[in-house]
Amino acid sequence: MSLKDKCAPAVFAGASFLCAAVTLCVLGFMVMLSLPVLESGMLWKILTDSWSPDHGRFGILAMIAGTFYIASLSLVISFPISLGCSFFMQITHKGIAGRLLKKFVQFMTAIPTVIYGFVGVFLLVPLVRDLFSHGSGMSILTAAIMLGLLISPTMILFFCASFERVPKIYTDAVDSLGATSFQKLLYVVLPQAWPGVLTGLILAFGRAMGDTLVALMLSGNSVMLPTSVLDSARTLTAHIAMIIAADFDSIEFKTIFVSGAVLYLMTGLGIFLARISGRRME
Amino acid sequence: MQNPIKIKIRHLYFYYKTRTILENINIDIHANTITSITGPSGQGKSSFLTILNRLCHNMDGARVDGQVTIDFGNGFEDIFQKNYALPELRKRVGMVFQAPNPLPVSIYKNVTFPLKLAGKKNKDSIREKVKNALEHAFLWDEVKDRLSDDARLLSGGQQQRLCLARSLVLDPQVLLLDEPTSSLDETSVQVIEELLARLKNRCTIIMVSHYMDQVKRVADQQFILRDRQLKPG
Amino acid sequence: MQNPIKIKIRHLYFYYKTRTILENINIDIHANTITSITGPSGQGKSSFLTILNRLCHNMDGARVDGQVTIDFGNGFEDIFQKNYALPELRKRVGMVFQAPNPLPVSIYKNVTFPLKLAGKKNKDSIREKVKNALEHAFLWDEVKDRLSDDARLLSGGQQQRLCLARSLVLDPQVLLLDEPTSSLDETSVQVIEELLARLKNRCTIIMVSHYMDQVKRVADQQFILRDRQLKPG
Amino acid sequence: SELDAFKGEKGVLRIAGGTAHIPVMKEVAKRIMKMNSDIQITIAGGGSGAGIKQVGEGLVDIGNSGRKPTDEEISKYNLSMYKWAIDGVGTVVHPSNPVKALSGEQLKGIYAGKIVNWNELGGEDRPINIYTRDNASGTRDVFWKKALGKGDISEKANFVASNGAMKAAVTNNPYAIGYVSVGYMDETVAPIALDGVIPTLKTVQSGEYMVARGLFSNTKGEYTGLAKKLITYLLSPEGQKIVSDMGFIPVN
Amino acid sequence: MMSQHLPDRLLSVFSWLCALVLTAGVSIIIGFLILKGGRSLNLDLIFADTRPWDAILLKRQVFGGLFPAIAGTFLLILLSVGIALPLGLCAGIYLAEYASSKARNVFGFIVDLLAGIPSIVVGLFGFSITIFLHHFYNSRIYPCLLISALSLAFLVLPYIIKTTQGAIDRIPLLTRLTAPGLGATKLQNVVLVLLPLALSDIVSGVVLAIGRCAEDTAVIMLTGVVATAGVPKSLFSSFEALPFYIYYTASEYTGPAELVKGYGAALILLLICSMLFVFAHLIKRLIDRRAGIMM
Ligand SMILES: Nc1ncnc2c1ncn2[C@@H]1O[C@H](COP(=O)(O)OP(=O)(O)OP(=O)(O)O)[C@@H](O)[C@H]1O
Ligand SMILES: Nc1ncnc2c1ncn2[C@@H]1O[C@H](COP(=O)(O)OP(=O)(O)OP(=O)(O)O)[C@@H](O)[C@H]1O
Ligand SMILES: [Mg+2]
Ligand SMILES: [Mg+2]
Ligand SMILES: O=P([O-])([O-])[O-]
Repeated sequence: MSLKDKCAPAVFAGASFLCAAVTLCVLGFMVMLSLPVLESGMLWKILTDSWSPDHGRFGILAMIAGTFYIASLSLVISFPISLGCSFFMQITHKGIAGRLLKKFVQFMTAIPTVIYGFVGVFLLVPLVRDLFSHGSGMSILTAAIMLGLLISPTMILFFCASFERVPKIYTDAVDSLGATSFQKLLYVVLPQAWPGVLTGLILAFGRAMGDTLVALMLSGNSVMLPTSVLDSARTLTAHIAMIIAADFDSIEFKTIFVSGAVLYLMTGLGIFLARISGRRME
Repeated sequence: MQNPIKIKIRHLYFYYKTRTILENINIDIHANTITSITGPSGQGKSSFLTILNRLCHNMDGARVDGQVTIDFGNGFEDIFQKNYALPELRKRVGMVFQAPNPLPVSIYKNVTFPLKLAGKKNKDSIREKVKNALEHAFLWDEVKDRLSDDARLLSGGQQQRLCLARSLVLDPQVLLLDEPTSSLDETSVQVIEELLARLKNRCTIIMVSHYMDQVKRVADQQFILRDRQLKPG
Repeated sequence: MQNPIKIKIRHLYFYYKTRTILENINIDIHANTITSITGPSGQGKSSFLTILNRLCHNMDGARVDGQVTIDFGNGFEDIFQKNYALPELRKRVGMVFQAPNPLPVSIYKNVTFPLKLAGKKNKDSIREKVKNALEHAFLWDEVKDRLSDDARLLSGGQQQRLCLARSLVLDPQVLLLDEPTSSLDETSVQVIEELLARLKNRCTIIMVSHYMDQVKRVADQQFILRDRQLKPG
Repeated sequence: SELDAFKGEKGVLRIAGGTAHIPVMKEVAKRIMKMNSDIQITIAGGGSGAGIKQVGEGLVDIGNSGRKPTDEEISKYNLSMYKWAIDGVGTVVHPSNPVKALSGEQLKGIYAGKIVNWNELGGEDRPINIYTRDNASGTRDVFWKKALGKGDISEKANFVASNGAMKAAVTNNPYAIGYVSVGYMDETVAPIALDGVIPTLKTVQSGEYMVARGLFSNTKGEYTGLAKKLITYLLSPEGQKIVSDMGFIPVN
Repeated sequence: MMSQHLPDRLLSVFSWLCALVLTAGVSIIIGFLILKGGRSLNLDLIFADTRPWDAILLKRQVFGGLFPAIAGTFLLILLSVGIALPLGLCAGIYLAEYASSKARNVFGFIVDLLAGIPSIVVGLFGFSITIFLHHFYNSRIYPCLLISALSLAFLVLPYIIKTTQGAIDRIPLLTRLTAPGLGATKLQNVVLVLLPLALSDIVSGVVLAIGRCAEDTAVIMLTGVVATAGVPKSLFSSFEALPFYIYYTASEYTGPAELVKGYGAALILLLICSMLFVFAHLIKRLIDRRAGIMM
C-alpha cells in the first residue's frame, strides 16, 4: 500500500473527529461558561424567575415560554399549509402544476431570513397593529406568521420525500382496487409515511426555535410571560442577541450561556426524537 | 364467440416517453370469455393490461392514444374520457399484478380492503365474503387459522393467490391477470385454472401467460404481442 | 487434469449475517482449466466467486471462514491474510459480474480504466491494448466507430462483452465469470465460448452458468452448488 | 485643515458602544478615511455598557458611552474619559398623537404600566405601546435615573437595540411612547414636554430640561495614537462643528 | 360515470388553498420589496459617488453605498465555504466509505446535532472563544472576518457533510464494486469513481452552504460584523455584510432615504440568493448531462 492510501483514511477520520469535537465543544463551552451562575445554586431560579435586572432578577422563564409559543404557533400555521402543499405535489396534482409548485418551494429555501424580517417590520407589523388594536403590532402572531413561511419549505420538501418513499407497489395496489385519492392518502400514504411526517415536523420545530432574526425583529422582545398571541414576547435567541452587549461580568451576561445551553439541549432532544422516528421508518 | 362484445379497442397506441410500445391495436373482447396474451419479455404485455384499468397513468412518461370502450351494462363507455371516474372503473375492472403486491397489513385486512374502500360496513356479510373469496382462490385452508398475520409473511405463491382473492371480493366484471400462476407449483396451477374456467360465467378475463400449454387449456381467444402488435395466435 | 493446482480451498464457510450460505467447501482448481458452477437461483454461486477476489468484504454483513490459497507463481499465498494487498489480488483475479456494470463514462475510458488504476500512461500501447481486448471480446467491430460514446447506451449483450474486455486488459491469471453469456444471442454465445477455450492457455477460468449444454461444451470440471455444498456434477 | 494630523498614518481604529454617538462618529470616520485611505475606522453599536466594557477589555480602541462611566468602572479598567458633547434624553411620541405634554408622575405611571390607555391622557382610545432599551444603554440609564426616578418599567415594554431603532419604532407606531437622545429628534417624532419643559437643544443647554447628560469617548489609559488624534479632532473647532451639525451641543 | 367523490373534492380544494396561500404569501413579500425598492436599484445605490471601477479595484473607499457590505458578504462566503468544503468533503467521505456502522451512527447523530444548533449559539461560541483567546492567548485577537468565517464554516459544515455522504451512499452497489473488482485501491475508488459520480449532489450541498453564508446574520452579529468598516483590508479586521445592513436599516434608519436603501439592499440580497439558486440548478444539470465525461 502506498503512503497515500495509508494517510487518506487518517485524514478523512481526522476531519470527522474535528467536526464532532467542535460540536461537543460548543455544548461544553455553554455549560462551562454558565457554571459560575449555576454553582451558586441559581439554576432553578434562573430557569423559573422573571427578568428584571433593575430588581436583581435574572430569570429566563419568559424567554423559554416565548420561544415555545412562537415556535409552536408557527408550526400550527405552517403545518397544515405544508401538508396541503405536499398533497398538492404528490397526490392531487402530480403533473405540471405540482412540479411548478415544487420548483417554487425549492426557490423559497433560497430566500434569506432577514428578508422575512424586513418585510415583516414594514408590512405585517402595521397590519397586525391596525387589525387587532392590541399592542404595538410586534407580537407572537406577527413573528409566527413570518416564521411559518420561513420553515414551510423545510417541511414541504421533507413531507414530499417521505411520501415518495411509499413503495409504488402499494399505491398501485390500492389504485387498482378502486381507491379514490382521499382513500389512498388515508389508508396507505399517511400510515406509511407518518414517521417521516413526524421527523419533518420535529426538524421544522427545531428550525423555528433556532431562528434569531425573525423573532428579534418582529416579536417586540418584551420580557413578560405572554398570555395572548397578540402579546409581545422574547425568544431565547433574541435574548442572546440583545444581552450580548451587556457587561461581561454581570449575571445578566452569564445568563445568555444558560440560554444557549438550554437551546442546544432542546434542539438536541428534537434531533434525537427525529432520528428515532426516522429509524422507525426504515 | 356468440357472446356479446364487452371491450372494444380501436386505434390504440401506447408510448413510454418517445418510445412506442403498442401501435394501432384493434381488437374486440367478448363477454364471459378468457383471452390470453403471450409474447417475449419486455414487449408490453403488462403495459397493455394496465391500459384497460387506466393504471398506466400512474407511470411516469406513459401516454395512450386511441379508444377503449367497455360495456358495463349501460352501453359502451369511453374509458379515456376526461373526468371518467377511475375508482368506479377499477372496482369493475379487477387486476392481479405480475409481482404479488399485498399491502403491509394482515391477511384479513388485505381481503377486506376493497370493501372498506367501497364503504361496506356490515361485519357478518364481510366475513362471509372474505371466506368466499379465499376459498375461490384455494387459499382458505392454508390461512384460515392465521388471518391476522402480516400478509407479507406468506410465500410468493400464497401471496399471488391472496391478491387474486382480493380482486375477486368486489365481483369485478372484467378481470386482468398478469402471469397469475408464475410462482405456483403444479397442483396449485391446476386448481387456479379450474377456478378461471368457473369464473368465466361471472366475468370477462384477460390473462398474460408464458406457458403455452396453459394457454391452450384455458383460453378462448389467443393473442401474441410482438413488434408492437397484437396478432391472433 | 495433469495441470498443477492453482487454487486450493479448504474448510470454506460463508455467511450473510447469521445465515450460512456456504458450508465447509473443500476443492482444488487446476491451472489453465475451466471450472463451471451451476445450481438453483439464490444458492450462493455469485457469492462464491466474490470470495475468490475478496470482493465479498465490500458487502454488508458478509463473513468468511476457512482458507483459500492461490499460487500466483511464488507458491501458495493465503488470500485471507490480514493486510493482503487487495488491489494486487484483484488485478490478478479478474471478474465479470452477473449484471453488466459499465462505468458511466465512454466505452474507451471503460476499457482503459484498469490501466489508469495500474498507473500505465503510454498512449500508444494503451490504444493497442484496448483494441486487443475489444477484439478478444468480439466487440471491436461493433464499437470501433463510437469509442467515445457513453457505455451505458450499449445494449445489454454489448455491455456484457465490454465488461469482459475490461477485465482482459490487465491479463489476469484467474478469471471469474458470472453467467457471462446470459444476455447474449446464440452466435455471440458461440464466439464467447471459443474465446474461453483459447483463454484457457493464458489463465484459469471459473464460470457460473445456467445452461447445462454450455457447461458440457466448455468445462473441464463441473460443480453443482446446492444446500450450501459444492458437489462435483 | 485639522485633518492634516492624520497624514501619513495607517492602521485600524475600532470604535464601539453608545448608539447616540454613531452619526457623529460616522461623519468623522468618513472624513478621515476620505483624506487618508490607509486608515480604516470601524464603528459598531451595542450601547454604552458594551462600549465601556469592550474598551476596558481591550477589544476596541475607543468605547463610547452616553453616560459617565461609574467610579468602579473607571478604576477597574483605568479609563480615561473625553466628553465632547452635551445631550439630553427626551420622551417622544408619534407626531399624530394629540398628547404633547406629561407630568413626571404621568410619565412614571405610563412606564410602570399603571396608565395603559392614551384616553386616560386625553388621546385616542388605544393602548399605550411602551418602548424601552436594554440595560447596556446609556440613554436608558439616564432616562431611568433622571426621568423615571428609578421607577419600574413595565414588563410589557417592547425592547429596541439603539437610539435609531427607538426613533424608527416611534415613527412607525402612532400609539408608541419612547425616549431618544435629543440629537436624534426631528420632525418624524414629537417631543413630549416633561413638567412643562420641551426637550430641545436650547432647554438642555440652558439647564432648564433636567434629563441631560454628556457624550463620552473612553480609552483605556491615556489616549494614544489614532484614538488620540480622532478625539483631538472631535474637540477641535472642525470636530465641534460636526457635533453641532448632527444635533448635539458642543462642549467647547 | 363522472362522479367525483366529496372527500376527493375537498382534498383537492384544500391542497389548492394551501398552495395558493403559500405562493401568495411569498409573492406578496417579494412584490412588496420590488414595489418599494425597485426604483432604488442602480449603481449609485452600490457605489454612491465613487466610480465603480475605482471601488472594485479598491482604489477608493465607498461611503454611503452598499459596496462594502456586498464585498464583505462575498468575502465571507469565499472564506467560509473555502474552510468548510475540504473539511466537509473529508468527513462525508469518511462517513460514507470508511466508518464502521457504529461510528457512522455516532457521527451521524453528531452531524445532525450540529445541523440543529441554532446559529446564534454558534455565534455565541465564536464570540466566547474570541474573548477567551483575547484574554489568555493574545490580546490582539478581536472579533473579525476570520472568526466570523470560521463560525459560519462550522455552521454550514453539516450541509456539505450530509450531501456528500448521501450522494456517495446512493451510488448503486454494482458501480461501487466495479473499480475494486478491477484492482483499485479504496482511495482510487473514492477519487476516480465515487466523488465524480457524487459531484452533482455535492454541488447542491455547496450551494446550500453558500446561500446560508450569504443570509446568516445571527452568527456574524456576534463575531465581527459592524455598522461601518469599509472593505476589510485583512482577515483580522471587522467587516460589513448585506444581511446585517438590512437588519440594521430596518431597525434604525434615520429617514426615508436610508429606508429606501434598505429596500434596495434587501432586493440585492434576494437577487444574489436567487442567482445562486438558478446557477446551482444549471450546474447540476450540466454535470448530470455529462456525468461520464467529467470522470
Ligand atoms: N415506467 C416505465 N418507463 C419506461 N419504460 C418502461 C416502463 N415500464 C416498462 N417499460 C418498458 O416498456 C416495455 C414493456 O414493458 P412491460 O412490462 O409491459 O413488458 P412485458 O411484456 O410485461 O414483459 P415481461 O414478460 O418481462 O413481464 C419494456 O421494454 C420496459 O422496459
Ligand atoms: N448483500 C447481501 N446481504 C444479505 N444476503 C444476501 C446478499 N447478497 C445475496 N444475499 C443472499 O444470499 C444468497 C446467495 O446469493 P447469490 O447472489 O450468491 O445467489 P446465486 O446463486 O448467484 O443466485 P442467482 O443464480 O439468482 O444469481 C441469496 O439467497 C441472496 O438473497
Ligand atoms: Mg410483464
Ligand atoms: Mg448470481
Ligand atoms: O447611547 P446608548 O446606545 O448607550 O443609549
